[in-house]
Amino acid sequence: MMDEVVFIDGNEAVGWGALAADCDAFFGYPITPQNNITEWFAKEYPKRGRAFVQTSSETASINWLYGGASVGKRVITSTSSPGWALMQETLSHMANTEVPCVIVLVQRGGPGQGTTRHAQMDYTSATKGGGNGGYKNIVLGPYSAQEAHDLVQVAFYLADKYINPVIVLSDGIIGTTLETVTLKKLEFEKLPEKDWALRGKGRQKDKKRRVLTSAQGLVPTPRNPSFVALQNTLFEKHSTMEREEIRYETYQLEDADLVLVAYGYSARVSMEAMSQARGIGLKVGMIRPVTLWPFPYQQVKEQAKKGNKILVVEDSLGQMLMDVKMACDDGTEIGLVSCLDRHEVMEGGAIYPEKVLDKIRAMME
Amino acid sequence: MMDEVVFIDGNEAVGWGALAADCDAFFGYPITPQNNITEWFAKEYPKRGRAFVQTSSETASINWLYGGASVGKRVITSTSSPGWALMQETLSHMANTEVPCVIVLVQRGGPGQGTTRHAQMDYTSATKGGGNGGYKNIVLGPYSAQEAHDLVQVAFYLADKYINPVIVLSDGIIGTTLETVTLKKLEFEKLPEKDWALRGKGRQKDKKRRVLTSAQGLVPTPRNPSFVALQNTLFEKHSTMEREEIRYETYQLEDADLVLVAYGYSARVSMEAMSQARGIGLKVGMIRPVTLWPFPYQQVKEQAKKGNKILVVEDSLGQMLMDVKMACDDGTEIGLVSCLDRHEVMEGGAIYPEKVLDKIRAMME
Amino acid sequence: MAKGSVIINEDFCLGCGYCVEFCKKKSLTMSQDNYTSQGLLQANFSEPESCNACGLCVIMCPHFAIEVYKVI
Amino acid sequence: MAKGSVIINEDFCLGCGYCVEFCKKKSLTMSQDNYTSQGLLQANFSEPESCNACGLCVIMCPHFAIEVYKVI
Amino acid sequence: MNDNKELVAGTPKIKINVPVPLAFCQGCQHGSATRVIWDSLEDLGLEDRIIWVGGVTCGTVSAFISDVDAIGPVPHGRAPDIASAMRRLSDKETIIITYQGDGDAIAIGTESLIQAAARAERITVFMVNNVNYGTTGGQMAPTTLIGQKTTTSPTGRGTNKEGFPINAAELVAVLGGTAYSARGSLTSPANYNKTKKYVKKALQKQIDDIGFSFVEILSACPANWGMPPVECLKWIDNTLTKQYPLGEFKDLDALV
Amino acid sequence: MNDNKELVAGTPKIKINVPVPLAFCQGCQHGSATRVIWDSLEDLGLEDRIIWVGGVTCGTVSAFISDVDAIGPVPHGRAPDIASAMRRLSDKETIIITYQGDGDAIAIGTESLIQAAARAERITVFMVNNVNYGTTGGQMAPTTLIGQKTTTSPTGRGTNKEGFPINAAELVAVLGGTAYSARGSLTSPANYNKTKKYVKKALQKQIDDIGFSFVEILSACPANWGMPPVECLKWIDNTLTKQYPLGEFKDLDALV
Amino acid sequence: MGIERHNVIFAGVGGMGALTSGQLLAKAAMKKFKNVTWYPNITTARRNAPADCLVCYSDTMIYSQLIKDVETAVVMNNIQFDTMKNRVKSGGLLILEADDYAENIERKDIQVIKVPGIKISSKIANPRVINTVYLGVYIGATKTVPHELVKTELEKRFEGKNEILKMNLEAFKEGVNFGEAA
Amino acid sequence: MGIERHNVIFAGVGGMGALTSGQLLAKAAMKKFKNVTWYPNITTARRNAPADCLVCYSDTMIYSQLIKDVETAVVMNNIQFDTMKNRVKSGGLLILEADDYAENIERKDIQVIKVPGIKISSKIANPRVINTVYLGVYIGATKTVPHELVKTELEKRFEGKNEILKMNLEAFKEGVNFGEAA
Ligand SMILES: Cc1ncc(C[n+]2csc(CCOP(=O)(O)OP(=O)(O)O)c2C)c(N)n1
Ligand SMILES: Cc1ncc(C[n+]2csc(CCOP(=O)(O)OP(=O)(O)O)c2C)c(N)n1
Ligand code: SF4
Ligand code: SF4
Ligand code: SF4
Ligand code: SF4
Repeated sequence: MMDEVVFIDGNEAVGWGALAADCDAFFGYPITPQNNITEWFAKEYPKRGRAFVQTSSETASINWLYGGASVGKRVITSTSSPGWALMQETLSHMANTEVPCVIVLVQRGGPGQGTTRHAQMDYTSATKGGGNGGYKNIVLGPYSAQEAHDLVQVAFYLADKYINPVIVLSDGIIGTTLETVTLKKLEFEKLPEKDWALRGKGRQKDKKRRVLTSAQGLVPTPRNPSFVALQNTLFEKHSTMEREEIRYETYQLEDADLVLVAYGYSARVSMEAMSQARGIGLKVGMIRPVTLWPFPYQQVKEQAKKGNKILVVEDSLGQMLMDVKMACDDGTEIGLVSCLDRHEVMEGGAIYPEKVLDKIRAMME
Repeated sequence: MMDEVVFIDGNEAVGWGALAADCDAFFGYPITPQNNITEWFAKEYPKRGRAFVQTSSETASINWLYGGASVGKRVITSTSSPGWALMQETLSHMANTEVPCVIVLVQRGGPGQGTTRHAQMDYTSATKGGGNGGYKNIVLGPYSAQEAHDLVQVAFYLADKYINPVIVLSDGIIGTTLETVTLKKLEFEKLPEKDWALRGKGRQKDKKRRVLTSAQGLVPTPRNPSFVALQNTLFEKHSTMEREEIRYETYQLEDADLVLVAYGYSARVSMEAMSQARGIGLKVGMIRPVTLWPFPYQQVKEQAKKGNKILVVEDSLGQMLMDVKMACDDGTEIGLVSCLDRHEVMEGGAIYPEKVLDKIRAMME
Repeated sequence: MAKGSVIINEDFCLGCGYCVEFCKKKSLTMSQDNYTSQGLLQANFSEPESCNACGLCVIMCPHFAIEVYKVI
Repeated sequence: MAKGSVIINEDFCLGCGYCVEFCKKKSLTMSQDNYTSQGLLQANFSEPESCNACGLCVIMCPHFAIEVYKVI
Repeated sequence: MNDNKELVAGTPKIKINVPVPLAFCQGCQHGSATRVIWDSLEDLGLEDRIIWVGGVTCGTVSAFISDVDAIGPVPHGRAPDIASAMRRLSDKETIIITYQGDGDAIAIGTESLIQAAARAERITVFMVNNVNYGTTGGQMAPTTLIGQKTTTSPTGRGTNKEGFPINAAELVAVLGGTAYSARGSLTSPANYNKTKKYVKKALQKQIDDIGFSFVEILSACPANWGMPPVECLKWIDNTLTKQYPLGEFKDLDALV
Repeated sequence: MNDNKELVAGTPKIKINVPVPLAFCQGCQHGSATRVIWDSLEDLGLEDRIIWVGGVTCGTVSAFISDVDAIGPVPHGRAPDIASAMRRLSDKETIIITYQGDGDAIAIGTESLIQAAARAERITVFMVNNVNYGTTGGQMAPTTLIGQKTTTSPTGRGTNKEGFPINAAELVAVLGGTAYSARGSLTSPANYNKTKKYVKKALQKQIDDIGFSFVEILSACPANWGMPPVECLKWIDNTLTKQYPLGEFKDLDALV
Repeated sequence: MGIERHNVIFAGVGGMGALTSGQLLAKAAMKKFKNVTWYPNITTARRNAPADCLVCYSDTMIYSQLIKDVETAVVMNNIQFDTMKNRVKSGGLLILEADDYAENIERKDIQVIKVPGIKISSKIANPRVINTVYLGVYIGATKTVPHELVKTELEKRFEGKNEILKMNLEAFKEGVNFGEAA
Repeated sequence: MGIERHNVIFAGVGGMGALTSGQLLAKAAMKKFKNVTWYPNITTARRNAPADCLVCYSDTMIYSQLIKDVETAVVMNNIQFDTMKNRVKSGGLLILEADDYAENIERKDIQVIKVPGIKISSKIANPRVINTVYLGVYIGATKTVPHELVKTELEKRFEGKNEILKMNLEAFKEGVNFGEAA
């Protein structure tokens, strides 16, 4: 499959990415707009001797991930917003137990049952909230099918590196747009063996039992003999991620007076608007966070400090906006193009480049 | 029961508060450290002709709330952190449907199964994250059994006023401390009748059917004919809450050089430390947010603008800290006393006033 | 025996053929040129003479496209 | 018939009485003065003579407090 | 309409007039399942005091086109919980029903359904069984037949990996709080009428305050079965009812 | 110890040595339920290739004191999901068991348990049934007897509001993927040994790759039943087994 | 236009094949252009409801697969007409069903081609091939993609279904002819 | 001390009654003080594990129900000794079991009362009343709450259980006597 160019959507790209990452199993439950991820795995995995199981619910899915991760396998699920909400308890368990997994969240309109179409309304629950206990997880936001394919591989690497869940935050537009994608296996640093995984005591190298628990600190574990020790471990882990794993792309910042900040599908829309703005002589640049957590605060802050205006584009009521505000001081002029700026009021409506350009002009002229 | 003084804990205070608010039903599932809330309702509600049902899970509980709210009744549940995580999907549904309820969350150590003891580790998921779709809900943080009793009543009022879920964010220490409480029924402005509630078409005043949906905007509803209309409604609702419902208390701010910010049990601990600090001549004041969302940004910002130092005290890895940082500019000196500062490393450990005082001294001397 | 008259709502009929299948009197047939906007052939009340207003086509129609009248 | 010897671990015995109840040989009794730290009376191997090392007390003890030996 | 014409059969009054066809595929029997409930409600005169809880299924739309108080889509699988709460907080005259799909009711909704049955909750659950997940495009359901191909069992459901179909009506009958459980189909006027009898009986159990009641309705999903509609009905009769026999599985006048 | 003494019965080797008594109340039979599993594992020689999945129950601690690979507490009620994933991703030699309470398995865990049984998942579920929620202080469980008082049914469980007890072993037996289902007690050496036979048989079904296996174990919870321990055993024999008869409910050599 | 960059919307109702036409075009365009995107716009109710797709193809990077004002809109059904008529940018092309829109289109800044799609398709076979007719018209009128490339895609799609392929090839040809003539 | 304000920890293991003693004290204190708090510190495993409670009573507002350095600690069992011995503030009082701690306590800045609690309670009835003995000692030694108020609470608690009440009243009296004499 290597280096083959195919025409697939951002959902199928997840499947190929997982395969390239040597993911052992997919466990998932149908939900629009990501059904063809599940269907991809149903079709492609069993014939390759890998595991596909359709679970009985998303609560089940995430628990299957927990089980699969505990025996040391690479496991993935995908879902959309309502299913994501159902995964919060066990996600939190996995963070406490310190086991890795990858969850692909193809966002749809919300809250609640919402629509079955695209949106970007789970940014906050993916990056800040979610389950109980204040754990953190890296969140990667692909803006194309190609990047979905690539970031799924990055996600597996980071999950194993930090022994922690990683979220790939896609959306209904990235997920359903067919695009040209080059399938390729990315290379990463070698990771240590999963010596902590369960396999039956007699199969452990040292013939000693392994114990995993989602109550680390309550039940003393080798790694964390006490509750405060666990909190220290988590804090250290979060701090390391914040220090080392920030990923982002910048575009035409050199001479920019206004900087767009956007991820996922709205990054695409924003780039189009940026190009149009440049076409009419407006000096617009852009920062595209690739890790939504940890967020590139420093990069945004630098732009704000320069006196540049910031325009956040996101298909929600303003969630990433909070991060941008945190990066900036009081004086910075921050604009927002939100889901209220969709060109069309029904569920299929989206933010179009034209709307972003309007707002750029309003802020710059 | 009116104006009786009793010696009860912050959990039972929830029960008496709900009764004073004329709450019709409690639906809940056992979990430490709030089991005696469930048990209180089991004992007190049926004999008063009100409904108590022990559900089969927290996922069930929140759906029972959804059903009860939909027929226009005042309904409450209580839980602790893992159960809270399981409620996110339906909570989001209720926000979209626009129905009211009260959820009492007695926080315990996390993440995951965590401990069965106190903590303050669900601040973020209660105030920012949680379910899908970026809805918001008012979050009230009692710091005593008395306030738990009072705020439950406030919660019902606000839930009905905004037709939106309201969270009472307690913790294992507030929940289990016995204190003297004056039982009293609080008075509120009269609320309109619940004309939207389901009761059988023939019982509606106008004999016309009522339809409730968690897919407002997908399915056109009288209130929100389109998805963007729904988003506008939610945005307006959130904005109104942010404008009108911020509650907080301040202590000795007049001459303060350092301002403590804390809620719940750590507010108690902080007040003790403040009093000790004043005793040795340190000018310490305090802001205690009562609504954790909407957060009193303005009040904190004012203190920061004055050049005061800020010390956040919370039994987590720093969650409210994020709100405080958002309120302050880069220059403000912000300190944190966190769960890493617990005096004792096992699950029973807590932040003691002495630790807060140490940090105050370190920042001021 | 009662005589019946069937009205098929062209906006609703999706041409599943259930009515035709269960009409014992063969009063209904699938049209060969009456398409829905999706390109589906619709049902026709082609043999009014045989219809006895039994109404079975109505309960078989999943799309609420049929009304049956007794001609008095 | 074999002769048995029962050792009751005082740190583990919580005095539930199951062993006493199911000892057919009446070799075990509840002590009247041997308390656990919770103030619970513990079991006693009071009639060693009658014990036949059947081991039933062991499988009835939920607290893993008993070991039975055959005296050779 | 016409003076010398008398309407003998048409659309139940309870159906709200909409200018477009319902959002069902050609030959989808969600419309018929809805009709059989509508007919029963009209017969029993319950329109004014019923609350309709719509699960997450292609048939959710039935909640919106019924001229009764309604809610839906409620969280996937959780309609029995919601209906139960309504039951506890409404007067005895109020009738609470749920309309669910098979995936909704007996996959993600297993706990909600089984527990409501055990609790003898005085509600009526209608489960429309089309042996797959229609809404999301025809994935395997817990009800999918052994050997049946779906988008997530592309080579046919095997028992070794995908396990065995769940017979919901029989399973629900096992629970102590169930007063009534039956399974019907809509493949002919005769079956339609038999199913209607089940539906009315189930509602009557609730009216009479006896216990939990449940009716499973086999329903064609031509879009995902990949067969022309009329063939679907034959497949139900000849194949599906082998796994899912029609009939009543429990019918009590009082719980024991 | 002593040269002229030979150990005939003691603590299973699989138990990890800890200096303090296990965190069980006086007379709690979680210890005995754990022992009966340990004894069986030792008899079958499975210590080296078993993974123990501990649910959320007073008996979670058994996972930690067993000298085998283990995980727990897993999310409440979800042990069968977790075990299933392990099953799919481990070799056939690996044996996966769950140790759950009745509240864990058949309240919040209903979906997880029923679906694993339907899927014929090659795992073994042990459900220790003490007819209440022990860990949280003795609340009503789905298994609580009619009339039984608990902290959340203070006047006794009534069928009208609280519904009927769920007989898990019989219910699980209904599912197509279940190869084995039984219920035992530990109220006497004889019952202990019978239960041990059930436990071994259940494990054997997994070893032989036949299907899902389940053993329900009745267990005394003196702390919450408010009876002295020895009385608890009598109450199990005389009262509890009326609702929960002991025996085997399904025992297949191959699934049909 | 400088660098070559195209975008077109195919609009119809569910089942009409607008999405299929777009995909056929996209796949054909891949042979000639470096970047292609195909974005489907379908409502939740995938039945009897509007469905359209937006195809972009270009030699430079396609920033946004979404764009409000398109070069060309192919509107196969009147349900979509009101939404689509304003999405064609000035100087663009609007292709629509002649039977549905006998009256004049107000906009004078765009080119309009009215296609008797129902008639053409019914003549060949039945209305089910109408989408292929429209695809032909688009190709014939714009010539942005060589029609052989599209033919190849049709052949791939209906491989083994000779009857249907034949109908579609004919429909496509008729469409191309109509488009070239327009 | 100025305004009257007290705090005390009762520490034991689960089942010993340390929490009960604290509650009895708290309820009695309510009759005399405006504000009272009782905070239980119990681990997850409520069996065989340390359990203690912290009681504060005061005429002014009690800011924190948690405090590290307490006026008095009543340590009924050696499991808790190591944790508690450093929590008594300078000038405070430590009450502990004589049988457990024959040796000397290092701290010289606090008052220490060693109680032969097991002996006293076993003499009266059995070790189950040991907590009441300790409550008596605390009251006898500190006199912060009149012993009649505590007696009233004991009577309420064991209402209808005459045998048990009698044992506890005696244990309490013995404790008070011991405390007063210390
Ligand atoms: C939590 C959640 N997960 C998944 C979905 C997506 N979803 C919608 S309907 C459906 C299945 C419906 O199947 P069934 O109940 O059999 O009804 P049918 O559509 O076949 O009538 C699913 C999985 C959802 N809405 N919510
Ligand atoms: C999501 C969640 N809800 C609730 C709890 C609290 N909880 C812990 S154990 C338990 C019930 C245990 O009862 P059972 O399964 O019968 O086992 P037992 O303790 O009686 O052995 C509950 C409700 C939890 N840990 N997680
Ligand atoms: S049953 Fe109804 S939808 Fe089907 S062909 Fe007849 S009239 Fe048309
Ligand atoms: S059975 Fe065990 S714990 Fe119970 S009394 Fe006997 S030795 Fe002690
Ligand atoms: S997908 Fe199936 S169930 Fe859904 S509307 Fe179409 S035919 Fe009906
Ligand atoms: S509460 Fe019951 S189940 Fe739990 S340890 Fe105590 S006796 Fe055992």
